Amino acid sequence: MARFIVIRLLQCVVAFFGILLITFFLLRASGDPSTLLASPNFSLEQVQALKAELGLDKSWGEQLGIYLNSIVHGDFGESLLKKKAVGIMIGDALPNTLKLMVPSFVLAMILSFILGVLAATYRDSWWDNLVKFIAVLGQALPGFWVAIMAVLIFSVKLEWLPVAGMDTPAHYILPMGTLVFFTLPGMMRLVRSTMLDVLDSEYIKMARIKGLPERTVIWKHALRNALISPLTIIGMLLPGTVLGAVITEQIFNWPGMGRLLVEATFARDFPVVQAVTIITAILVLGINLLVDISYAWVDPQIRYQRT
Amino acid sequence: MKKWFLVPLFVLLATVIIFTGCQQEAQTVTQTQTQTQTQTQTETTIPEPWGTLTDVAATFGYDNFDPNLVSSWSGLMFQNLMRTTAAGDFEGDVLQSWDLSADGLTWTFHLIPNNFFTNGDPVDAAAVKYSIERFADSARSAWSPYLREDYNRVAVNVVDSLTVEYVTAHAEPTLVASFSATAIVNKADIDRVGEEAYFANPSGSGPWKLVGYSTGISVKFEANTAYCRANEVPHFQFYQQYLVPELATRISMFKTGQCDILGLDDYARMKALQDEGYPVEQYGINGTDSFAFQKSWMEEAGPVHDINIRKAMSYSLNRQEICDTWYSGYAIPGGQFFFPHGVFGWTDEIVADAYDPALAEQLIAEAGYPDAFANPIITVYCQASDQDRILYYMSYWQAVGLQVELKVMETATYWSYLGFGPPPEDNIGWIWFWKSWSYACSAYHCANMYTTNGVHKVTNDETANALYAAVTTQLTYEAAREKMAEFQVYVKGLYTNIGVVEYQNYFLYNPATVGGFDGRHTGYAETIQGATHA
Amino acid sequence: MSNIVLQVEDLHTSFFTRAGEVKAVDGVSFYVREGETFGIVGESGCGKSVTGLSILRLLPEPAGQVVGGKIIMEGKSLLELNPKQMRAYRGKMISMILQDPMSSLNPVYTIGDQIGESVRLHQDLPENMVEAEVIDALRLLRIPSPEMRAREYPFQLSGGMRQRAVGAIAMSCRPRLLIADEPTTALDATIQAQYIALFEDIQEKTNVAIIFITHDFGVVARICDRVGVMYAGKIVETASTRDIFKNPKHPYTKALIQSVPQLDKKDERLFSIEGQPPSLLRLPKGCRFYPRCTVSMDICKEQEPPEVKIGENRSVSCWRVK
Amino acid sequence: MLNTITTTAKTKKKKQYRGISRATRVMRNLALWIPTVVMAFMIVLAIFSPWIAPHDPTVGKITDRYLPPAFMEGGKTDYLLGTDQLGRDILSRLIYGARISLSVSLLAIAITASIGTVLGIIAGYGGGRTDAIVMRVVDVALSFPGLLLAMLLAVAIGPGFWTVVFALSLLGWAGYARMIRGEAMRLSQSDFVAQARVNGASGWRIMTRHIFPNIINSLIVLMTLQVGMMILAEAALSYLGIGISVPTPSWGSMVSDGRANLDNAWWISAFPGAAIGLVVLSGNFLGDWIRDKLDPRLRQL
Amino acid sequence: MAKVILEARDVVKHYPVTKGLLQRTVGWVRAVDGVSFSVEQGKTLSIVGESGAGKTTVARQILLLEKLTSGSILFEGTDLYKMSPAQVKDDYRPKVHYVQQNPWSSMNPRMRIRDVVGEPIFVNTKQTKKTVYTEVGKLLDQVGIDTDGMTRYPHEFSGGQRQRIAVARALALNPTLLILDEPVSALDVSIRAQIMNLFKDLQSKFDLSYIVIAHNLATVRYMSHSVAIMYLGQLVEYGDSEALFERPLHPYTRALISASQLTLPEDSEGKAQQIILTGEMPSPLNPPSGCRFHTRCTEASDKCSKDVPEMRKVGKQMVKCHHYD
Repeated sequence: MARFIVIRLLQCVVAFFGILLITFFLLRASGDPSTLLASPNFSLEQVQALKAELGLDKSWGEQLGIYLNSIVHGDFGESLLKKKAVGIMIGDALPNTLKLMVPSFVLAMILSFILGVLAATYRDSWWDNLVKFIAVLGQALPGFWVAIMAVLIFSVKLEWLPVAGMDTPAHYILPMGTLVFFTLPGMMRLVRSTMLDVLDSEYIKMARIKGLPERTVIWKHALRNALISPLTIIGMLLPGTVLGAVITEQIFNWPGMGRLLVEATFARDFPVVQAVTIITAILVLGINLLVDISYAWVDPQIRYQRT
Repeated sequence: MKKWFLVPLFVLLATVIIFTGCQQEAQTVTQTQTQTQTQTQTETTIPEPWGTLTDVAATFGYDNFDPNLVSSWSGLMFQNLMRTTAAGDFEGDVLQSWDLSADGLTWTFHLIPNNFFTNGDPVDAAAVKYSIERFADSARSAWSPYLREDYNRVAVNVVDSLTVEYVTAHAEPTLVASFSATAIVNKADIDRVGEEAYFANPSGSGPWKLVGYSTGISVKFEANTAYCRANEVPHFQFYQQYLVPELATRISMFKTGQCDILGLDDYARMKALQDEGYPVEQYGINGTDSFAFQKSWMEEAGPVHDINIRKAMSYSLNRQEICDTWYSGYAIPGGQFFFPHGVFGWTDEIVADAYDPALAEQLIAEAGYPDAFANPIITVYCQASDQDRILYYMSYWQAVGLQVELKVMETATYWSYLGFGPPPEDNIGWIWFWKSWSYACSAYHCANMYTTNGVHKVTNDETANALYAAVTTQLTYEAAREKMAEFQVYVKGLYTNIGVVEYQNYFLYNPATVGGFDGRHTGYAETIQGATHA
Repeated sequence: MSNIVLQVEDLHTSFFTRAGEVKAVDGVSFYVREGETFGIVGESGCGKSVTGLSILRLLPEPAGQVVGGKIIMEGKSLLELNPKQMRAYRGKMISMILQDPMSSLNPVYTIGDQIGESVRLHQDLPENMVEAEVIDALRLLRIPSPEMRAREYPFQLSGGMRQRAVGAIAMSCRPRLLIADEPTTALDATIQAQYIALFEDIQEKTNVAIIFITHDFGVVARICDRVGVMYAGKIVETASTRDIFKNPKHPYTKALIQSVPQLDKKDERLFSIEGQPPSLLRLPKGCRFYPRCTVSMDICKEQEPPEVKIGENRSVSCWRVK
Repeated sequence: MLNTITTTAKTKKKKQYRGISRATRVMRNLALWIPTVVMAFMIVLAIFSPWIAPHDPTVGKITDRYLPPAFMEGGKTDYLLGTDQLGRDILSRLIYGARISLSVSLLAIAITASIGTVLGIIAGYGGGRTDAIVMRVVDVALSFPGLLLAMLLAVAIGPGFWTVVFALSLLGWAGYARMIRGEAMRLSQSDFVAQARVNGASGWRIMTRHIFPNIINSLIVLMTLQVGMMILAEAALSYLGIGISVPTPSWGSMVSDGRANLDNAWWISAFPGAAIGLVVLSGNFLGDWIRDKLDPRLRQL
Repeated sequence: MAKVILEARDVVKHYPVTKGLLQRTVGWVRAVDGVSFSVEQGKTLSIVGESGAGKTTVARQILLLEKLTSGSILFEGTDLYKMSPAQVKDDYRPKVHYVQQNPWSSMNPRMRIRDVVGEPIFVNTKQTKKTVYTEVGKLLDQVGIDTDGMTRYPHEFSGGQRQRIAVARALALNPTLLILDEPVSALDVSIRAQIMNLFKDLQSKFDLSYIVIAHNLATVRYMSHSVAIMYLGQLVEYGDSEALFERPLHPYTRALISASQLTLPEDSEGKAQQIILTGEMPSPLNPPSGCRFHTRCTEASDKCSKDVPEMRKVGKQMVKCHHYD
């Protein structure tokens, strides 16, 4: 187990630096932020001065060195655009994103497991068809469109929920619903099909032979085994959820990392984009690691073999 | 290892996160201001401000509270040296009056007495001198070229606590425009806490003071009841603006009453909402919608090197139809760049070109288009947000036989191509659209546009240079204004910059909370300032 | 003669597939007594496993359905029980061992968990007693160091031990009837021998009735008291094991026994049955074995042979047997 | 007595079951034919759009802007599905949009699938170090927030058709590689590959003749299911302003364009939205059907 | 004496067992541990053992699908593992073929039968498709498959037919040696006899040599000329088939034979009681000291647990047991 975790950690570190480098160079290839910051009336000299001030006149290699050095010291630099410490900006935005994403993700997982399992259990029933329909619908509609429709229906038309903001629990309903809508269908489908495979297995037959009630067969014997392959997918879903978060934050005016990222990318606010990427990468990699470790919890074979 | 307890634990965790999140205040700036500004307000008859006016914005001007860096909102918190009037003239803001010496070299500013910053410091000559010099510092100001020492300034002198003298090397009456952009910051406070702390929590002398700000989320101002113009103290106690990037969300917020003010770029939507019963309020001076030709004087520019083609592009536009359709009637045909009605140097001689497709076709034929050109395709560049409008304009050009193609650029690239810095590619002959909410004084923008030294590289014309030099060397403001008009008429004739329309600026407001706007309408901030209760 | 534990009469089980109705079990009758082992022998796809699942009513619904016949266990008709009553029978009264020991154990629970679950379900016992019962079940199957094994996961056991663990689950509530579906097929020869000896021992101790489903005549010879030979959904011959081996009546039984290579006989050529078993979707009109039969007559082609009883314990379905 | 009971049970059950089965059969047939027809229809639209579309999709008549569909009050028969903010015909844009949206998604799928398949087979068959290296790269790609990459790309090389295709490809290849590698690994340990090696077949022959043909099923299923995903991803990119740029209409950008007008001119985004939905649904159903037909083991894709 | 086709000398296969972060090798799985045997032209050698005994590893080593840890395998006198790749391709591959246990997995489901059977010809020779297909037709004819089936896919055939096709493929290049890995154990009882007869017929027709890997002694007796019994990576008994079955020497062989006998319990009264071994085969990671079988042997003495027995010739057999010292 320790070996496994160490190897995964090493892989994460490699992946992390890969991501860091790709971002660093792509960003610099994407253009020069000094042109954005400069007023249209600046002279060429002024622009050069600004560049020098921002450290953008150095070669990419030098810039990378400086950057890596400051990262090691925990310093994400200062936003070019907002003249504010990136650490503080991330500190403001990250909790907001987590507040939205964590419960949505957990909710989506729980719902997808419950719905997926029920659909598999009552295969071909109206319930199964309903679940399949929701899954297919969820995969067929553009997410932002659904979000805006939700606003128009629940906020504008019915006036049940606030449109945007994050002040009260009611503000969480629509964005969370949207995020759940992003993740739920795919997950639900997967749980359903894994569950179907598991239900076909011999040990489920054996559990029934024991005379166990269906409830126990499903929720004790089948589900635990059906958890394994959706767990792998959770890791793969995460980067996709980032997209969901960006769109959700944009529409529901949620001041999180997604919005920060979009704004900063278009403004070529290098330090901010890099910091957001780093944080996202750490989150994604970290959660992937957790997922890997949680296999061990679900599947004793892995737990024991890797000891 | 007991396992199932993890699931409820997870749920619990999620719930805790949600609720702690909800309880946390969205504000990050906590204002602990000393309330010392009561002495001037003894004889006031104005009712205490109350209530909150909520506004939404697509982009924020509040990333930084240094008025020299971000000028669009500075009128909320800071007074300027001078300010514009609705007619396009200038009056004092922190000034009671000013004099210009007969030789046109010395400006004497007389400050309003008993004017205080919101922290109680007086608005005195030292603060004004510091603010002017700070504004002139190129490192600190976006607009500093106008006041920079090497341009024209000789000295800024403090005469007494309420008088400041500004001396120039040669006469430049158009400096009033710069003065009107010079925000007065609190030098004493900066000396006390340092620039960084000051601009995180600034004290100005404007009608509002900052009470809360969270980066990229919202900003909140409270009415400054000690504002030096008692009759201009806001009726609302708070003015809060949220950053909402998504238009659909902004409209929804407005319709559900989550915000009281809604500004829109989309005039059709505005018209529709107006028809639904939401009133609109016009503010400020008209904006201009125009397009420019980069380096059109160069041979390689292709078709647009030929003035006939450029003229044809103007004559083929049906400006009235554009006003009626795209702008839903909230615009009038316009003829010049940065020259809407009422600005410095406006003259009635500048008339928008009439819609004359026959003339356009004739001009095109005269230019020998398309056969005379190796590459007859005219390329138009724009940002994604403008693409629909440009596409529409292009349809007029296509209708008279011009071959046009559109290239959409991401905003950052667009600006970087547009004049400063070494462009990634040589942008000769390309067409750029400018949609600008214009400044009260267009002189400097014109200089940048039309003179050889200008950064935008549209015109390279000696006569234009000479005419502009004549403007800046007049002794009086009135004379300069006349020269400016002359210059403008001339540069319009160059067709290197073609105006399409002058659009009017409006916002919608919620009649349930806002009764109207009784203040000055010279700009967005000034209009909002006068919002009355319903 | 001891009591009949289970009687199956004219059982018909079909699978309704897109291609049509597959008559997997087409009129099977047999019985099994207390302490007796009844073997069902046949080649793959002849319906022997389906027979076992039909008794437990665990066919893969909705495709597989018992469409006719009676299954009577000690006077109760199992087909008439409601699902809850049926569940009470499963594990407690009737149990089953499946072929593949690896896949019939749930990989994520320990052996002890899986046995204990059955014990808890059917016997109202305090928790410490449950543990004792679990150990007891493991001992019954002669699993060495049962206390330790109970805490292990299936993948930590060898194939033979796994199959014993499955046996322990099946026997944990001391059922009256055990259906063993090819329990030795996946095991090695010497382990197989161990397992069969173990079964005989268990049967002696618990007097359980066993239905032993297999395709292996060697296993049949060792453990079964009586045998039913199944071919294409039907039992073509039922007899005591001795009679089946020494005096097979049905041509299929004869051919099968002849074609099994035996250690003590070394012929130059093995006897072989030509052709393939028929598809259950398209059964021949007459005798199912007719197309492969070397002694067929005209009537075999036209009419299905009736089941003819010869003596008390023996029946054959063949026109040649009168 | 027992007999009568069982026989009634028998007939009842049979009838019931057959009823379900017929209904299911009809459903299954529909589940094949409707998506096939939809897909075929869309492809025809895409190929023949210049001949089918009644109007120029890029040029509108500004005086006819925001017209509702013909069947609504105020609609003109000239514009069956109404017009957008520039007075362009929604129907024509929809027809041309099929061209862009389908070609973007098909191209992206072709690219992702080829890269993923080649790498997957090499890693899965090669094993050892090759496998380790390829899979580490895949891990990095999978944990990279793809959206960020797409945004950076759009910023770096400017938005446009190829940017979108490229960005979508970058988002997708790793998933393919991972899946194909698993399949290839399973296959390279299969008996018939061992047999081929005994026969003296070269690595190239084994990969192309033995492994690849056995992967095609999974590949086709995955590719079919991805048609929809890609179109949706393109829509998401359009929403963020990094999609296909106008005037070329893509369904995604059309939905995105009309989003602010959902409450007063719903038709601008609703029709392209419906088209996306239809194609995604068809892709899914078709993928499901092909999978059931070819290889039910792939249920988890 | 007939010509020796293949000879294995002291063949060993050890797999490393690694542990820890640095993949330290902490032990070796002794899958095959010093196995020697030879196969003569036109004869059958059967290697019998239970799962884990290492018999399949030996087969895979002969087929070059697995590397040798030590020892050598000589094919017609040449050391296989010293052949150049070109030699292997030209001189070895065409002569040795493989029939696997499971006819469902041993054929590429995406290939037509004619390509399945023709693959060895396509790979190893440069003939036109047409001639290859004619050849395939002849081959199918030999194994009793209708040549109409040539264009069909493997899944359209039953298990027995597929095994026949597999045999046809193995015969494609006129090999001298076939490795049959449990060739009938996946088939139904009534089909097994057909296939076993086929093997016998082909052997006499083409003078083929077989190495049969099996766990079922009954099958082996019918087919083989000599038998090698494997236990835990080693040969415990090896020799002439007749002699071995008549007079099994090693206790393990006796147990195996006993377990495979088709006898009714009541008939066995007169003969020796059935031998039922206790325990299971130990892990090849830590094989027992001394005689590897001593943990399960009913006749084991102290010596068996201490000293490793030597292979000894007893009559026509070789046996590795202290009882014959």
